[in-house]
Amino acid sequence: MPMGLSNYRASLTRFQSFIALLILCIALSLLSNKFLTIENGWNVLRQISVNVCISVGMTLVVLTAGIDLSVGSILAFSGAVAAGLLKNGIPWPAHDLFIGFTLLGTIVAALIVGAALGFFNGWMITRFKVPPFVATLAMLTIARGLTMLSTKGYPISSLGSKFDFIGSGWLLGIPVLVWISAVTVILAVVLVRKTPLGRYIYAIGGNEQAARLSGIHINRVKIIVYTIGGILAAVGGIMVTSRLDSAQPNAGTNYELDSIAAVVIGGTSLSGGRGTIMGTVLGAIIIGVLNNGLVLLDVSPFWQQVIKGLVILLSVIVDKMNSQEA
Amino acid sequence: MPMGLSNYRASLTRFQSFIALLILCIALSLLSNKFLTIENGWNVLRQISVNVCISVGMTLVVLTAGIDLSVGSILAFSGAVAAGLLKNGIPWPAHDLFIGFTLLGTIVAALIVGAALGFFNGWMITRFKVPPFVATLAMLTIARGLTMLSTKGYPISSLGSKFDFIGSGWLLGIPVLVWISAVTVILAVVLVRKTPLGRYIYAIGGNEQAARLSGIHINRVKIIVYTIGGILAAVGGIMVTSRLDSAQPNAGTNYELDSIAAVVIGGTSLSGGRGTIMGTVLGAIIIGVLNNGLVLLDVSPFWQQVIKGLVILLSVIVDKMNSQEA
Amino acid sequence: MLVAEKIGKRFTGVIALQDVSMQLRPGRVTAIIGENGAGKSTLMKILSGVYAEYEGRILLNGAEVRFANPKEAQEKGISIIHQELNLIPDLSITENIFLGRELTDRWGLLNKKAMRERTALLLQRLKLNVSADILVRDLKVGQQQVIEIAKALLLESQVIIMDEPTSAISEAEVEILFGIIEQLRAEGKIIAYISHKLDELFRIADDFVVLRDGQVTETGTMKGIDHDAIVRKMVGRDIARLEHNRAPADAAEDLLSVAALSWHAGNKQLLKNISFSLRRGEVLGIFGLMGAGRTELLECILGLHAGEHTGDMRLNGVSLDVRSPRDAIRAGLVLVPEDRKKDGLIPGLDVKTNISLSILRSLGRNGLLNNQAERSLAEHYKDSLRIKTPNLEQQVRHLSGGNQQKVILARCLATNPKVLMLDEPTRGIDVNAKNEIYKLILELAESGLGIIVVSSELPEILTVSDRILVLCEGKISGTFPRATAGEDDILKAAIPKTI
Amino acid sequence: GTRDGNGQPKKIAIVVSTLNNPWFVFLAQTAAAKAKALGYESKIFDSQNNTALESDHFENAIASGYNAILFNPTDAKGSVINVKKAKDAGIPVFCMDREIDSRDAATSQILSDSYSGCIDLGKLFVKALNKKGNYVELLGIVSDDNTWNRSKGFHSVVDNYPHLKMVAQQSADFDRNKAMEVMESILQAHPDIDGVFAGNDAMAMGAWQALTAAGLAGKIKVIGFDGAEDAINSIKEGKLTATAMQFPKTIAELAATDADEYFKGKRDFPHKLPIPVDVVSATNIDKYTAYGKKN
Ligand SMILES: Nc1ncnc2c1ncn2[C@@H]1O[C@H](COP(=O)(O)OP(=O)(O)OP(=O)(O)O)[C@@H](O)[C@H]1O
Ligand SMILES: Nc1ncnc2c1ncn2[C@@H]1O[C@H](COP(=O)(O)OP(=O)(O)OP(=O)(O)O)[C@@H](O)[C@H]1O
Ligand SMILES: [Mg+2]
Ligand SMILES: [Mg+2]
Repeated sequence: MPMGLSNYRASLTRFQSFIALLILCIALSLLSNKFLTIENGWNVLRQISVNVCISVGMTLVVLTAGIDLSVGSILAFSGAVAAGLLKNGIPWPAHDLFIGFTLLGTIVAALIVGAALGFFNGWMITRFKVPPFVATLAMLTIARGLTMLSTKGYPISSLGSKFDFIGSGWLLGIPVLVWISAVTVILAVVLVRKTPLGRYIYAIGGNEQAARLSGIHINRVKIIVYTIGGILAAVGGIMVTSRLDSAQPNAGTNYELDSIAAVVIGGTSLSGGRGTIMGTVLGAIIIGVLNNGLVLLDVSPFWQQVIKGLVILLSVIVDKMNSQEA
Repeated sequence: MPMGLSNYRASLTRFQSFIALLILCIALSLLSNKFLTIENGWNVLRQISVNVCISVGMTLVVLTAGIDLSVGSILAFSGAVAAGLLKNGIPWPAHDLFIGFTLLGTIVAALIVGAALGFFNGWMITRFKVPPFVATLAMLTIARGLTMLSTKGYPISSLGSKFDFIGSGWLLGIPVLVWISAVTVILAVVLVRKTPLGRYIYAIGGNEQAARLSGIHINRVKIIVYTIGGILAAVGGIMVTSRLDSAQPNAGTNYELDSIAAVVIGGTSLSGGRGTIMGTVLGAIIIGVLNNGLVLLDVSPFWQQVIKGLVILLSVIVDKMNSQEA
Repeated sequence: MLVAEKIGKRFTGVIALQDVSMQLRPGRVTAIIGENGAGKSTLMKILSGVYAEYEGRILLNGAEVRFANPKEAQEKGISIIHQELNLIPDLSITENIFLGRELTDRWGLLNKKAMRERTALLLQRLKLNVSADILVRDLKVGQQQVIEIAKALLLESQVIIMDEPTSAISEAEVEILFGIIEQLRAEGKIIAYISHKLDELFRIADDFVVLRDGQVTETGTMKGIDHDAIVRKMVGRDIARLEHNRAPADAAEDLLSVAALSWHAGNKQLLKNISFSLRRGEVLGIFGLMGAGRTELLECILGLHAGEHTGDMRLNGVSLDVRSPRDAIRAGLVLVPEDRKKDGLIPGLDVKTNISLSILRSLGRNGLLNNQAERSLAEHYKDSLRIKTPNLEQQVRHLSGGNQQKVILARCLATNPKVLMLDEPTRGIDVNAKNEIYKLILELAESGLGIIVVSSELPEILTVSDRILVLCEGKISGTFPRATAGEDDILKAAIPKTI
Repeated sequence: GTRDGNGQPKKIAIVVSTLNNPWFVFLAQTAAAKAKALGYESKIFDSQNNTALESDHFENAIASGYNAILFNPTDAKGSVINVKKAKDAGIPVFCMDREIDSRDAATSQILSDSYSGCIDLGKLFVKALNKKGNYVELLGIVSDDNTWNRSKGFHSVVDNYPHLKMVAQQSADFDRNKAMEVMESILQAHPDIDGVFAGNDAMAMGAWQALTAAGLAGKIKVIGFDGAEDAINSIKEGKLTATAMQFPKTIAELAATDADEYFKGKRDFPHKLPIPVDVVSATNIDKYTAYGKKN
């Protein structure tokens, strides 16, 4: 009996935001007959795919009671690195040669860059006890600066049709972007629910002292988590760059807020230890549907902001009411 | 003896960031002979005055373990309200009349607007249990939308020389902007250290449940704190508007990050219950000196971002080392 | 054999341990005895790798060991049940018990089934009748304490340190734990046992080590030692056992009366039709087993669940409309909560503020704080309750458990209450301080307060109460005046009939 | 001359509204290069579209002894006070690209006339659509002057044709990614459009990509503004229909030259010098390269 109760509550918590999303979708499909079409569905899914990837990483970070403000900048920098390598390779001035990069090589390089910056975040946070907010705020600035330096402030465009496939291609009837975010989500769910590391992430966020006393290597787990965050930001960077066929130096600006919003709307607590990946995905969908719906309804850009804010408030309030009743 | 020791430690904690600031200042004055001039000193103080006001409010919010992302938008909206009233009053269509506003009336109206939006934040957070991050993120969007709606996207300029005085005037040899922020800081220090409300703020951040059982009216304190945050954002709005002699619809964008950075660099813990107003002021000064110094030195804007990030990291690390030794 | 040699440990402003040498022998239970703040927990934390920096050395089976972290100690076979609960609230029982030592399959994925089964077994052994999947957050403190014990048992270590394992559990669980300790002793394990419930020591300890102010004052075997001797060793002087023969309070008017209080939470009936009254100057003891609903009763009276329960409450005959603890405190009702870490303390604030918090407003003038008044208030309670702290600016989280409890009591008394409710008031408090608290309770009652004491310790209830109320499954199952109260009758009333 | 009292080269501050957009990066860097070529030291300040930060930059530049400011304002009205401050401190300010709302504060203003440029674009748009059809407008950052200047210039022409109907007007913040997303959504509601007018080239490119993905590329006329590299290439490949070429190189170099002449004693600069904006389309694309004319 108590077990049944607990499972029931857990599943309710996970699908809390679902009710808010449902109401939102019903309202939108009543207001616009363009909303509930398959094509528009793909649109929304494609549009949220980048945010989903970043927010999955953010969820892990937030579960450890941390935060990562640098995702947008890391996204921009790794996108720029990918585009730069793909287009120009690495010049080798001594011999007037240059090292060309294959598509795969480019992608791996971008991921390594993301991982390195994420690792640096984690290292600052654990080795020097810099609060996550400050460490990643510093990285937000640093990585943006690096992006500007490496691109000199200009976009890098026309990256070739092979690279294009990531952003615009379809595979088995599903956009590649959606595949990428789906795989990311599945891997993250497995990580969180099926591995010791996942447990440690919750434990650290729930009670760091207790986790330490249980013999968990806190610093190692945190570094891994921030590194994953960096890698997923780089994945986002590759996605955005490929989708636009261009690395924009200002890509990803303010993505940290969207991403944290998805995490929090999805029911993850900013003080750590509580939350789910699927909740975050729902949070990202809510934000995506809202953006899409407001444009479909042709709401004026001024009003859009007001309405968006109110709907986010409402969706969270609806959640809370549901969970109180349960 | 032990009491002396503890006081010594407390004062060290308070002035931790001081050492980082000192090092920064020494370095800058060695690098540029323009840095340590009286004029430049006033420049820095004037430039940080808005951030100081906002960050004081943010400190109170963060001490209760909350966060306020809406400060920048509230700043913009109250600035727009002040400018609009000063310039146009309230039209009274029925009789083709309009209600003119005095300077004082305008300021009061702007402060009331800030207070109302801040109150709304607090109300959402306490009454509907919306997490502070979400509630104020929603307000960030809403208040920005309201600003756009009320200004239609255009700045409101030429507000008259009396209003100008706030942003450009001097009083007893000190810029008015600096007076305002100094008075704000003093009031906040008194609030935090000398009133029951101040203690309640720390208690709530330290352990909300214990504070509740001790008979503290949690919700009321939180609402007051967010309202103060809104009022101080409005003060910032009046300052910015007067300084530019123009209410910009996009004023205050990203100010929340600068402000939280000042709070956290100043040693306040984002999980609440620990921190000081003076720490925040030092944090704001560090950021201000850094911005000023990088401009004085001939650092290119792209490198500036990288260096700024690194210096922020270093300043926090210096702090940590000091506090560990103590 | 585990040997400590000249162990020293200092914290800023405090010397916690100095030249401590002692040995723990296999197959024997060693009681570590000392007043609150004597350094018992600190010593145990050093032995189990929590503090990596200390003076002196530790020898395990003759070889020196030095642990950098708890994991290393665990790997050498030393496990510890900490005095404070160290559980992750949002993980399940299984997840907590296996935290840091998960069973995995060959893919590195969690083997949930195996872990759940072993947890179920452990729970069965500890006779804790809950699902292994339930979140720790949803357990009561006592149940959580049992989980801590399970965690330590899982490891099958050669050294098991128990720092006040029984402070939050009731008789029945204590019996189970003692059964297990007997078993471990028979297996030749080294066991260190800390408790302020001295009776327990006589039952299970073989040896003892006495700590006073961070130093070992005496070691020996328990044989031939009696209660008074132990107390003398701990405190350094004799302490008279509290005997009182207070006349039951005069049958004047009721101070607090509760009528037909019922509370459903979800589909669960937590309190059923509770009616009782408390007279001025009376100490009402409430006894019951874990989960009987005593804490909930006190919380309802304090207004923590306003609007969720039905029933009528009157103070001095006037109907009470308490919507929050704040209202309750204003009306003159205060509660010393059972879980001081979670509900009582503001750990990061200093002793002074923790004491004055509830009455800050009345201490001040013109809306400003009066530091002098605040300090003398704190000073007053520091002296009268003998709170051991280097100074009033010390953060309460650095105080020993017993002293933390006194700080909360001080905060409650400072409000000048009419009705004082104490939920497990002497949990984790040493015998000396316990006596003081009992005395204090009686004095306060003498001065006209109405006092409700909830306790799982029958001797405690019998010592202080004028009248005893027994709660069982949310209902009042018996009322006994002090004169006629017999231990057997009370226990009988407390045990549910429905199993 | 080019040297100050101490024989050091004179210093020129280049304050630009944002470096988050390649057009302004180009403007700033060209100005810096020209100043250097003329023998001055120069430094770029990024106002990040924040007038208050711009104000800080002016104060800092004045305090650290810059001799002139080449200025790309964040806002016509909000920036006035900054320029006045510099003037009061005896430092000449030369406005680039955007004007400030004051007759005499700036020493010279070399302006790119977005409004007229968009009138020309509007005319081309009307012609391209044959005076009838549905179109979408993508606005830039809605709090930016330029957004509205461009929008108004465009509408001053297009609104005269009753059969040209604007079915959606949305903001995409001058951002390529956002433009793509917004366009994707708009296409759901209005699959039957004939043209898109975007407030800058980045948004035009984003819109183009959304149209491509929806299989509508080529059927729909897309117009941008700026003359950025991607847009020029795109027009060359027959994708984008047109853009408006501003001449950041000309503007920046003229401003730097003005400063140089000021130091040499010249004082009578024209109050406003509008640099015309050229409409670039397939017919004249050969004459243009990114941010300027081919030479
Ligand atoms: N982290 C710390 N920082 C500062 N002082 C500490 C810290 N931990 C313990 N102390 C101090 O060290 C002394 C010993 O504390 P310890 O917790 O070992 O006592 P104890 O014997 O376990 O008491 P109790 O019976 O109340 O649990 C006390 O004076 C306590 O205040
Ligand atoms: N919020 C809740 N929701 C559901 N059940 C609850 C809740 N709170 C408590 N319970 C259950 O109600 C019962 C009464 O618990 P309560 O804490 O009052 O017991 P108690 O007599 O105070 O025991 P203890 O000795 O542990 O303090 C327990 O079975 C407990 O698990
Ligand atoms: Mg202890
Ligand atoms: Mg209880």
